[in-house]
Amino acid sequence: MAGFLQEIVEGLGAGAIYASLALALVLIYQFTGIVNFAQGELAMFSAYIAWQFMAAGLPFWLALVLTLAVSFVGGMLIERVVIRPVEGAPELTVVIVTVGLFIFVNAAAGWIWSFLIKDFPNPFPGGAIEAGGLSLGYSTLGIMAVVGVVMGLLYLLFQHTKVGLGMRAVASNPSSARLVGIRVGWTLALGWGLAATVGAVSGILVAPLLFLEPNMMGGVLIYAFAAATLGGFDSPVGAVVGGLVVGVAETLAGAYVGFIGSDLKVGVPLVIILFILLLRPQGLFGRAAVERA
Amino acid sequence: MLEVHDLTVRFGGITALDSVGFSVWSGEMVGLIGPNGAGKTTLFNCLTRRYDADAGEVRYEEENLLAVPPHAIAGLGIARTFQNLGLFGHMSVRDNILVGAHHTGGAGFLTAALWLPRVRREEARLRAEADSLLERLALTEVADHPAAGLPFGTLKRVELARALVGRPKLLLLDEPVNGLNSAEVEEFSGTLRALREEFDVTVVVVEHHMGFVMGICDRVVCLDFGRKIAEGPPAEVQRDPGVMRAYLGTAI
Amino acid sequence: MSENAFLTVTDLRAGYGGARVLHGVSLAVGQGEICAILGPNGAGKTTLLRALSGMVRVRGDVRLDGADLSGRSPDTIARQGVAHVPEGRGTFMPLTVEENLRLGAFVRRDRRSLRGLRDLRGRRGGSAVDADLERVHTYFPVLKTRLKQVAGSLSGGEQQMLAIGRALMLRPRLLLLDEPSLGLAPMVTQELFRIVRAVNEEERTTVVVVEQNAHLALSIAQQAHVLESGRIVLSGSAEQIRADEQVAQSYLGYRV
Amino acid sequence: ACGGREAAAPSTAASGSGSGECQGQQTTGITDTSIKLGGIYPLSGPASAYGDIPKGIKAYFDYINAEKNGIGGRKVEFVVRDDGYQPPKAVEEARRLVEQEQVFALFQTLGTPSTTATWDYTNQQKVPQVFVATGASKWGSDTAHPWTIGWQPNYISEARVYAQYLKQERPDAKVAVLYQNDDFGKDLLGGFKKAIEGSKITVAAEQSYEVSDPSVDPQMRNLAGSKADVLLNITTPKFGSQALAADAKNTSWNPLHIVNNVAASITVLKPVGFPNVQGVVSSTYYKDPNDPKWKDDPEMMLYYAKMKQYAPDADPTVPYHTFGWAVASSFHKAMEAAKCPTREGLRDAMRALQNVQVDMLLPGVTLNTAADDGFPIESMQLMKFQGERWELFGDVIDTRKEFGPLTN
Amino acid sequence: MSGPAEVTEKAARAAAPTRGRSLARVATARRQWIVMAVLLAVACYAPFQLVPFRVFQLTMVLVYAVALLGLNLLVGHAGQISLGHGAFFAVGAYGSAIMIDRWDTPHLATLPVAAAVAFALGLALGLPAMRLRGLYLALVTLAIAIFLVPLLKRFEAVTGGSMGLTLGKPVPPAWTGLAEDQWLYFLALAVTVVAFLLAHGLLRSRVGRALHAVRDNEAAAEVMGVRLSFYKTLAFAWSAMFAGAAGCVYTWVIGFVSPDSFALTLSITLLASIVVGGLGSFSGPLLGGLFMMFVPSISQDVNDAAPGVIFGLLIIAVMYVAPTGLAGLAGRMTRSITKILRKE
Ligand SMILES: Nc1ncnc2c1ncn2[C@@H]1O[C@H](COP(=O)(O)OP(=O)(O)OP(=O)(O)O)[C@@H](O)[C@H]1O
Ligand SMILES: Nc1ncnc2c1ncn2[C@@H]1O[C@H](COP(=O)(O)OP(=O)(O)OP(=O)(O)O)[C@@H](O)[C@H]1O
Ligand SMILES: [Mg+2]
Ligand SMILES: [Mg+2]
Repeated sequence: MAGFLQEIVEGLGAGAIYASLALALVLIYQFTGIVNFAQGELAMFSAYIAWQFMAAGLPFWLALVLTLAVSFVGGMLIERVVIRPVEGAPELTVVIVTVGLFIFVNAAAGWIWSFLIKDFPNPFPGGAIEAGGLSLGYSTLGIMAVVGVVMGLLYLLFQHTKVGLGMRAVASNPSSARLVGIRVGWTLALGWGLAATVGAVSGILVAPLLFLEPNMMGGVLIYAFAAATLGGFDSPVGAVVGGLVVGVAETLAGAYVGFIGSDLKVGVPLVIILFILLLRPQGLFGRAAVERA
Repeated sequence: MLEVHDLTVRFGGITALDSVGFSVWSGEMVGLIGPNGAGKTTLFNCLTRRYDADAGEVRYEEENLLAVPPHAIAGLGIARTFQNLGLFGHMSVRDNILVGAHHTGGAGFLTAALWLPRVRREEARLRAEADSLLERLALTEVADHPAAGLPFGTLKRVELARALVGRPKLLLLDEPVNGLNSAEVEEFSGTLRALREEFDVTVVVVEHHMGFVMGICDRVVCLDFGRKIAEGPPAEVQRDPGVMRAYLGTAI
Repeated sequence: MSENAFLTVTDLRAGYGGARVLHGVSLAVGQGEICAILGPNGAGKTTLLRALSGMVRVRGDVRLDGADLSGRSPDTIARQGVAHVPEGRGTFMPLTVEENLRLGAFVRRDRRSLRGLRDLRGRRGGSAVDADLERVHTYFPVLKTRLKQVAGSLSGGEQQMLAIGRALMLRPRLLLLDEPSLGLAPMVTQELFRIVRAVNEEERTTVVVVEQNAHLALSIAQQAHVLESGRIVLSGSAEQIRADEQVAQSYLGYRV
Repeated sequence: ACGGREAAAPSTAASGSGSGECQGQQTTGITDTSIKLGGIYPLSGPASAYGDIPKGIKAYFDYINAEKNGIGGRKVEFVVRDDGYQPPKAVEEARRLVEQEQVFALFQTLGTPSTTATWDYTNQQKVPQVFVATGASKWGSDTAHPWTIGWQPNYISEARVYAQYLKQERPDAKVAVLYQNDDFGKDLLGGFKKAIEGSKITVAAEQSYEVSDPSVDPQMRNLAGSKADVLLNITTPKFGSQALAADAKNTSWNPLHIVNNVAASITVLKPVGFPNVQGVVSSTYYKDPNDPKWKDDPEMMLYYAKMKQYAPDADPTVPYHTFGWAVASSFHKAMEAAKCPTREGLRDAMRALQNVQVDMLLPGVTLNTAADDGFPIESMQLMKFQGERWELFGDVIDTRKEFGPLTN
Repeated sequence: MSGPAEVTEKAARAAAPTRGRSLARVATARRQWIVMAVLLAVACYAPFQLVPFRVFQLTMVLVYAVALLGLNLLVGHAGQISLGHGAFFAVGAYGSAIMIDRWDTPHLATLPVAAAVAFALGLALGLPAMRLRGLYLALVTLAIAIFLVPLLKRFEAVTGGSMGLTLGKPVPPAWTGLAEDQWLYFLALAVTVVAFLLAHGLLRSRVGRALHAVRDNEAAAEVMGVRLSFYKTLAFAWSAMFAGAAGCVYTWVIGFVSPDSFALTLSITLLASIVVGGLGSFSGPLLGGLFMMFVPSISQDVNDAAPGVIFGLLIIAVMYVAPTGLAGLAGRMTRSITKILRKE
């Protein structure tokens, strides 16, 4: 039993990682209505920036703050320079631009920092809380706390601020949003900036665990995508719950479903997601689109 | 031809239709009026199986309409237009209309891919029908134009053509003269009358344009808050105090 | 036409892509005036309003109270106090009715209008925006009962009311109405024009209204223009236009 | 550049430089003063880390071109193409190099899938495919592809080295295995299982991972559950680090950790933290540029000097560069040994290497091939991580001598 | 899927001349056929003029074009997103490879089977597609592409596991007098032409219109009698079938299949290529195939240190210049050229 609970704890830990990136995905979806394939790579790039700051001798927390700031500005710049020219083009065109961005950022990071892995300091202490045969690492706890805080902030942003209202308006109907006076361009840039910042948090959380290298976020992105889909692409709470469900399902499958084997375990969360989606096509926390002819 | 009994539809706390019942005889033209949000469009949506009824019954030519899957409605001879347009924006006007004849065609994936003579013949037939309707509704000029970007009034005609090309028996029109000026409304009434004769179609029309409704309908049903509050010949309904209070207001 | 017009449009040309729709439209509307635009289907009425609110690229000159609006983006123009009820309503489908209405006041300076801050502090009412929300509720009582409903599920007419309510939330200096009565029940249509009249009188809001119900439009307008194929073919005071033979035939035919 | 069809026809020694017994052999891509080689590596995509190898090779060739007048008077031109680790791309690039660039030989294709996808073609075209950068055993054991040959010790041999070591040190070890679910992981795991047959050593648990997995932590947890006393870590660099870190983090499970050569590079261990990887065992066959033992080794000094000179952007301490240097100098030796400066000559020289010394390889490790032996390097030496570097221990193990030739 | 810009542009284009439109239409149709015939003639002549390496490259372009044709059917015409089309491609490739490997099936005979297997898989996976939309559907297709790789590795006895299968190539019949590369090229060309003809027939008929209707407005389409589930599922299946056929030809050309050849990158590249080529357009798949084949090598010619940097930038650049794809750009260019020519 303790073993089982321990697996769940571990699964939650992994899930929190996926959730951290899923939050960034959900954020940008809320702002712009597109899925950003480059989100993971931007997070990785932010982690490199943090690494570079630390390599230059800055202490971790200062490097963190600077990285978040740089990521925010960088995200806005990307929107202005890369996304703006295709604004108003068909949705898939924008999505493919983010695919191009993915390839570009990945290669650029390899070019600048090489593909060799780098270690990244863990902001959380190494130990673990032991209780009732369960062990809960401080690192896991720390990640969960950060993810929880980010989720809460995003929830407040979406639901309880004017900016949040404006950005949901932009995502749902850009031309009407303009008519009521929303600066759509700035709102989108802001969205990219914020998403890049949340992504940077994710990258900095992930890097100490998976080691920093240009392909670090590739696998995470897929699980984050799964998490966001499961939770519903329009809900930060959903992203987190989705991430945790995916993490736990994956871990339990790997641990207990022996006949499947570790090679096919990836199928288990996918099947679960498919099943849930068939019951709730808009995801667990998503709002069903109301369509009236 | 169409019998609606005790039809009820609820959305959460809102009762959009509340035990509505009425009948439509073959060949008739029935006007459906009522304040905004009375449930007129919802009724249409029920008839075309876009919404599920919570209670009640709908019989269409002795068939239980509520048991028919949505895509089979067209095959039964029921066609409709949409209140705020339901066109296929990227498709040309002609193709939009051809989709209206979808249920009369028989080409499947394989036969179409092989472009069999059968398919070719069918295609030619459909195109001829569509072209004659385009002509009738003065749409030939814009036949190859994508639907998106055309003026609202034109699009309303495209919708009408699309509904008619499948040679329906029952035509449901949701605010067809919306956005037309009075001359255009008059012209539209004339066209509709003629088409009705020619296609031998029964019509139920939702419209807030009283001049149009009173001028063209044989009978009028008035809904309010999902309930039927009046039914009868246009002139009678127009004088009905309930209808006046809920819908028409004082001076018209 | 007033000498010191509030809104002046000179030789306005506009279109979509390569297709020109407006071929040099000029008009002037005085402050606090109501101006009706009539015209057949496809004449370019909608395009004219879109040009005024910056939704389509224009050539020519548009001035609002002296300020040049031509070539400005819609949000800049909205900030100048121009509210537009667009053709097709422009509802924010996934948002609630209340959110839709509050978005109308997005550019107003009452920072209290931040829906969130108010909710966070547990305060209700009090701000000017809240007062305006109340006002819209009295205009369109249906909306009040639907505040938390997703706007996309409203009936056609209800969405139309919502679009008008949203525009009023701005307390605009210039109100552009594109077929506001579209899909509204007769009673509401009459009420609507009473409201427009009232807003116009109380706040000296200038109004440009495109409307097929020419009777009603002309009954509240001071001046009117008839647009055909992208050109103004007839202008005058509301009475003059009403008296015109041609207009009577095309636009006033149905006297119900 | 679309020349006529005849441009693709191989030139032969009749019109080229060869004579005598070399008459009639292929001389495409080689003249008296030049030799053109082509290599295919993943410069983009998930395996891009290996893209460092050609930098070492290029540095070597630049050096001998500039200072040693090339290989036997022939300046080497080395064309590198990217296949993104995708087999169809590798086929395309191989054909580009052979048909359009008209290279003399393919010098290295990286990865088993890419090499497998191309070797039918190269053998059909009779183009040498030399020293491919993969340790699959088929390059040496397959008789239908005489034009292709490997270089590094094959994975099965490496597995034998570990099995041998365990038989001595932990004769009744229970082994947990983490392996990459591809040819590399399976070859090594299979070889290991075969090598421990008949001994008391057992495989207590095995877990695989896909290269697309974000992390091997779950696998490591499952392995920890087996309480095995040896962990065989068959991974590529990133996952190697993750596994080492996971092992270090788990204080209640302390198996003997054997990490395979692919992931034994110092660049893998360093991020994990040297205190965390003390006592880890691996094996190698070429000199580690980080090992102070070689500080005064002439070859290593030359390497550092020439890397600085000819590849100033590349970090010489990265073992991939050293690998590239070693394989390039191996090619140098093989080419010099060729009787004919022709493709056939190279092919034959490849399978007649006898005790060829390559200075970047460990002392005692030599290149040895024969008509029935297609494995140039079959010797490895065990090493243990101590302090900040690998310490070699024991003798060089010649797996061919110890275990006999590989049979498929 | 629709952007306002696109609509406006199309509208503007079509709005200009109205009179004599049907005449113009006939003329355009005839011109299209002439263009096609010329293209085909060039395509038949090319392999005798090019070095085998180029012929091989063109063969791969055709292979990709067939796969993209399928994807275009699904994404461009039916409006459903697939992030996992590489899986269908892989199924066709493996289907063919296994038949050749195990039963020595003649190469050509594997084509219908491979296509049928992919069709069946598409049909099975099209079922959830009935209920899911947009992103949610995209995830499911993505999952398929991810899951396929370990699955192929698992059934080693049949698939050859991670080592894959190596196969012989089809031998050109003696009477043709063709070299192997040329023969392969003509096989691919034949498959491409047939695939394009099939797709063309499909799209100009009632079926194509139904797909477009589903893409533009599901609710209205259903009222017109279009059975959404049927059309979505079959669009999936047909799209998979084309991808499967392409995969089969791929096996003939490359002679080697392995799980790594069909990783997720393939699926993403396919999607990117069809968007770059031009969604919903006739020439989009071909242009996409050219892009997929040639742009990565161009990228490394420009910067061999980090080809990905250039490749990523090129994708972005193409989308700037041609937001509706290369096909749209090509169309715009021909139109402006004819306009200029007419003026003179
Ligand atoms: N999907 C839905 N979810 C929630 N409420 C709905 C939904 N569809 C309709 N309603 C509500 O049901 C009521 C009836 O709507 P309906 O569209 O039938 O009105 P209507 O009579 O057509 O009005 P109008 O004349 O304005 O078009 C409205 O109040 C609307 O808000
Ligand atoms: N988005 C668009 N893209 C391209 N052309 C358009 C677009 N919108 C309108 N048009 C064209 O502009 C012309 C004028 O249209 P507009 O909508 O301004 O007319 P209108 O007078 O408002 O007509 P209605 O009474 O039908 O609303 C029409 O010919 C139409 O085809
Ligand atoms: Mg309605
Ligand atoms: Mg209009």
